[in-house]
Amino acid sequence: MKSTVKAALAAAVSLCAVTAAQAETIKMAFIDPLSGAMASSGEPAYQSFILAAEHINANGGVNGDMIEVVGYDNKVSPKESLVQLQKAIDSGARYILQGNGSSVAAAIIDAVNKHNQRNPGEEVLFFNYAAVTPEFTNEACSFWHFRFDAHTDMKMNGITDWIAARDDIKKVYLIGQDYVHGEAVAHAAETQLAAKRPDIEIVGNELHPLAKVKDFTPYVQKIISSGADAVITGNWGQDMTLLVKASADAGQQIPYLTFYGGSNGAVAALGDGAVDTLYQVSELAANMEGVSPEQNALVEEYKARFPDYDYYYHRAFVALNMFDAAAEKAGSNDPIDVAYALEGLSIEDGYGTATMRAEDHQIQQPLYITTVAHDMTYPVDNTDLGWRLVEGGTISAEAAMEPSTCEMQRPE
Amino acid sequence: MTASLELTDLHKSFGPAKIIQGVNLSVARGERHAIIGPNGAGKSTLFNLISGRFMPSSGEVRLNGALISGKKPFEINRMGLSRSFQVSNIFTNMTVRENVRCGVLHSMGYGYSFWRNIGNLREVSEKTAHILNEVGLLEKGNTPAALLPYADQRTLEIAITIAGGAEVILLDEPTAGMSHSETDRAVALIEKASKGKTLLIVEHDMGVVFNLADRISVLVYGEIIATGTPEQIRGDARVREAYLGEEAEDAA
Amino acid sequence: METLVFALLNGVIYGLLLFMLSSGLTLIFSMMGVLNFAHASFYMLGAYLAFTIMEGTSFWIALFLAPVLVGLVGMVVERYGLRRVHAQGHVAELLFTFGLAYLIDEVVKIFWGRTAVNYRVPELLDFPLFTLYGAQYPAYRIFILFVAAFMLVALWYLLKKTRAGLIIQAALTHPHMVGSLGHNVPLIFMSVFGVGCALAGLAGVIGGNYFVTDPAMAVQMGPIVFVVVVVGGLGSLEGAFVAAMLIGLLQTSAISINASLADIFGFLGLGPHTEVGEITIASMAPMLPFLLLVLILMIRPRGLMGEREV
Amino acid sequence: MTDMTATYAALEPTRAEKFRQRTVPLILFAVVLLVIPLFNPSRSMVTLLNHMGITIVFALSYNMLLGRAGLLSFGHAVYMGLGGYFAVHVMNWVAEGSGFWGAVPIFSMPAFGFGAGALAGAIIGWPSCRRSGTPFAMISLGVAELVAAAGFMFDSLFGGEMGISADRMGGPEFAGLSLGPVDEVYWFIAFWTFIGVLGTYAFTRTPLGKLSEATRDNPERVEFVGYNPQRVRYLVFIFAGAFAGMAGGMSAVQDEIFTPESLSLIPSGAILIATYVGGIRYFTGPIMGAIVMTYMGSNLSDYTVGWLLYLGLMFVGVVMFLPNGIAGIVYGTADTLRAGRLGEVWQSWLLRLAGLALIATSVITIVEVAFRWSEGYGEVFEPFGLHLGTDNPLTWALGVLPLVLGVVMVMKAAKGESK
Repeated sequence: MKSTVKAALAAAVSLCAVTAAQAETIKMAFIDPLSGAMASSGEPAYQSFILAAEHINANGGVNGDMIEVVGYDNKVSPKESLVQLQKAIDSGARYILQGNGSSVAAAIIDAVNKHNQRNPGEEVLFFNYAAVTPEFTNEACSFWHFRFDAHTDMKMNGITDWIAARDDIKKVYLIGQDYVHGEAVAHAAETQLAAKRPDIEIVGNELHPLAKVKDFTPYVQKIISSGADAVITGNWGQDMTLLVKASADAGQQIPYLTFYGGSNGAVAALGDGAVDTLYQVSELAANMEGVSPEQNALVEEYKARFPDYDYYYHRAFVALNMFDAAAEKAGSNDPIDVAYALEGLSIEDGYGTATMRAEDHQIQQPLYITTVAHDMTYPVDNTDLGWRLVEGGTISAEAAMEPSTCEMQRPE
Repeated sequence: MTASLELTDLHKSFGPAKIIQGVNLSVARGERHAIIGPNGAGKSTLFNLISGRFMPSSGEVRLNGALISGKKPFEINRMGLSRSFQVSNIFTNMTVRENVRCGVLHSMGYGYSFWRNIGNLREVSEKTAHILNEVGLLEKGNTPAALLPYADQRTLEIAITIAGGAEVILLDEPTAGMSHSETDRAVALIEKASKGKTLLIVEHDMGVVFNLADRISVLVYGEIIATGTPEQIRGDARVREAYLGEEAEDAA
Repeated sequence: METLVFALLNGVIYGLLLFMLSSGLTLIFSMMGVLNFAHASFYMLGAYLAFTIMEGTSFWIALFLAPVLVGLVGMVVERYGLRRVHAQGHVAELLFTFGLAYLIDEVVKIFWGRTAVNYRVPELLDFPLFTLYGAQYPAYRIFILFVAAFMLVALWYLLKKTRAGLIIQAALTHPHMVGSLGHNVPLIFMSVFGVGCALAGLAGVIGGNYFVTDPAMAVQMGPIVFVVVVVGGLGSLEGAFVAAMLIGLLQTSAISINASLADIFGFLGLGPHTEVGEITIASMAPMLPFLLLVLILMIRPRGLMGEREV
Repeated sequence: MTDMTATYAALEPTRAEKFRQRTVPLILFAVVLLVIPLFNPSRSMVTLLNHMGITIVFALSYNMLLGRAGLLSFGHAVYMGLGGYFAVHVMNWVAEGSGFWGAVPIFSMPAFGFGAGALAGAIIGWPSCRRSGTPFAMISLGVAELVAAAGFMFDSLFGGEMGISADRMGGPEFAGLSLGPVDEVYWFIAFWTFIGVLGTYAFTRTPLGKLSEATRDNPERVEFVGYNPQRVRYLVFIFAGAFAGMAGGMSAVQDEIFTPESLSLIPSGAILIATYVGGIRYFTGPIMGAIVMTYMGSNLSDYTVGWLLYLGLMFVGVVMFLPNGIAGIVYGTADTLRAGRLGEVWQSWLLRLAGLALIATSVITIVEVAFRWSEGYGEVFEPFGLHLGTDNPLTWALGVLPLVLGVVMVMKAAKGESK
């Protein structure tokens, strides 16, 4: 297996060298944290985009042109992102890739809208690969923004569908960070559970301050006392890891359904405590059956190239593949043409069909509920633990779908 | 006529240590009054009580009849009492001119003003120049205070004290550490500067004290054991016994 | 009842960890006047070193070796860094440690990566000790209790019963006196800084696997340590202990209170659906220490049991 | 008497001196601001310049506290943030355009920020300024934590995580500037930066400004010349908050968004570093610091992932060896040149420069190799065609030898100079 990857890589590199000479480059600016503490989420995504671009380039590029992904370090600050955005645009980038932090995404959407309005003929598209605030494809939707990740309500659909099918779950506890995202998650969980399983009791709805709690044991105690059968949380970073760790320490054995359980380092930090406790909803399930060998080869190639990280940002590959398909369909690499071609476009993807919905520029794709288990083909965090698809964990694109209130304003 | 400065049954203790034990003192307007006493008698503490640095444990301090004990130092200063310090207490990062100017500002009515250019305040400049001239530091006006020789720093200390034009001036050992000629100059300056004002001075140099003071009080262990003209004090047996005798011998 | 018991149990453990972390800073701050911003970074260093030592040998060796190493690093920092800056005053010293915290963060990321490392509780202690109200109580927490108690006793013995301790104690309350008594002040400063850092390192060894060992752990703990030291009072280890316990209990018990501001101040006309009224005590729990910090500094600047003002 | 006034007058700077020392630098600064657009900077350069302008005003306001009043604050971003938030809200009211707000030009936003910053300073400063020194620093830290937490709690005021955005193109135009393109925003920023520099400089010339320095040096003596040091600090604090708020208003127009993290400890720490690195003893120090740190903060990351480490090393280096910061070097060099002492010192200067270059060589080698090793992609640091892997003995040689040699040279230079 390894040798084939190497051969493919060598071929790709040589092909790049040949074609790059005549072709123009399509500059894509990756604006996300590449230094400091948050780089652990920016860096693997950056590498994913680079690898995805290499694959596309190796296959002849986009309409013969080569993609170049350039990293711009925004230090997760919205203001710094605007400086980097201007630098990117000045250097000729017409496609912006970003995902870490809804605050940054909101700032970029706003800035891109204003830029495109103030500088006609120099339009810029924003491919959002991870900022999940529903507004971006609802009331705040923009023609220039495309989201390649399911938003909060869609992911919650995945979680609540799975819970709805589990008759043994009668009581659910909601816990989240005390800010927009945490509130949105709690609200979505409440309304969806009420609709899908009115008999389920929400035994707790707790918001704790963002990134300030060091010991989650008291919260876990409250969860235990409530008799909950499952916990839903939108927590990320330390707030997620510490919460699940405190639960494991208390010997609690109920599912913690998370959005960000798969983020870098979480499994390493939790160890065996994560097994059958930490659940996540995402667009990939690396260890499920029936995945194409090409996709598995990609997962292996990623690990070989970037040993510190795991194949997690599948949507980076989806985003660039869709871009490639749209540009080929439009026969142009111009952002406006690409944007129109992206609307309604479908591609066959490693884990199912992905469609870019025209009305709100929100990707529609199957979601998977996975949990941590031993002896997986593709373990993560350099441990022996990996993500296993749980029973009933496949959520079809239709089931995950959410209506949109977007009133898209299209140019001309 | 009310006394310029009047202390009534003043007490101060730090925990169990009673430093000032019932001091009564009245200083008339225009009087030059010296306080002498052995080390640790509480002279500096007394100054700190009068100037508001410390709060008295009990008793009263009155300035021109108005109660000032319990007030903050800056309030007392605004009521017309200014003091100097035993250890030079100047603004070391500023020039001599700026030091004196800080002392002048408030009395000229420029409280916390932030809408005026300090360089354009003519009266302030004139007053500053006047004070600098009076103390003989005019030539050194642009020298950073930290670079002044010791005696000049002491002079500057006095200059800042008198700059605000206070009617009652407290000087805490103004000539400490000075040479003979420097002391003579300082005494001359003090005489000139305290003309028409009330002066309360703590001093170790008996020559200075007997030269300068109209009246003298002797403070021993927190109590005033005698008050009188220099002649009376010189002749007072208790004073001789408690304090002056040894000092006089030392001086001789 | 059960919330109360758990709040107490966890509050005490958290408080003890806080005390282990802050006792070193209290020593350093009281004696040298240096409010060491990098103190939590030494805590982090302790955890990471313990992780590496544990990989090669065992947890028990790490428990002793890691704090010693952290202490040595601290001594080097004092000798070649702080001492040089000392002449420029406390602000410069504070800024030096502020920059040092940046540097330690970056260096840790170079050596151990940007994400959490797999620093585990040793097998020997990895079992539930008892079950209380349906929740297991891990044995490791009791171990933390023992280590903290041991440290407390050792520190007490060192300070009250040894000659070195007497000098340090004198220096805690009257830092200017030590030099005039003819002691080698630079050496004392270096040792105290080293010991203070070692104590933080020990807290790191213990806390790193209780919480998570990752590059954010220093930033997370940093400000709260100041709160403990300032609230406890200058020169007072007892004060630091009381403050650490107070904050530990305050935070853990406030979390269990679901009441919102509207419930409490409803009689003033605060509606339950207003933005202020919706805030619950639980969600404010982590803010309470900072509120305490500001209040203490304003009302009682020498802290709970301090000998003199900050 | 006339003799005395004459002598005193001689002490004061003459008209020509005042003009040369105070007016000329301001004119030069204005000229620089006017001339920059002639070089046709790219839009990203203009964006960077605009941020520099904002940071200059912010840093100057911070130095009113740290340098002039001796107050170390860990929460100065609170005032810039609150000023900026207020300006963003005003911009949205302007966009709605009804009544009074319809007539307000966006150009005037920094004035609104100034007011809001002053108000915030007046409210928060009341309890904080009763203490100085370390207690003040700790109070500012606690207040910053509390305000930052509140920023995430009150969505209607702070817009939650995503903050509040606005459009700078609303409202009546001022001076023919639509403020749409970034080069038009440049004129807006240039104008207000000049006002900020002028304002903070003028403040140092007022009685209150002088008193704040006096209070820094000797708060006790200030009390005995009739001033309440708490009051002095409080008033300075309000002004510092006001100018920080003004910078916030500038930022609101430039970036058209404010988010709660602009209230947090991170920007507060950044402005502390920028000001200190620039040099807190000089009025122009914070300006230099703001320019250098803004540039490095935005562009150093283009060249190396280790930029934070370099920044940290630089800061620690400045604290340890250059307490007067960049301005200290600039003025020190200028003084030496003016005094015609170049002949005496050029050898030790040269030695020191060479030593520093050697130290830099080693530090860069170590940092770059370490970061590449740490990432584990198998990338190798290859400066000037050298292949510096971890297994290459040349790497170790470059990491150690120049460092040792450089330190020796710098120490020798220092010895030579002190002689």
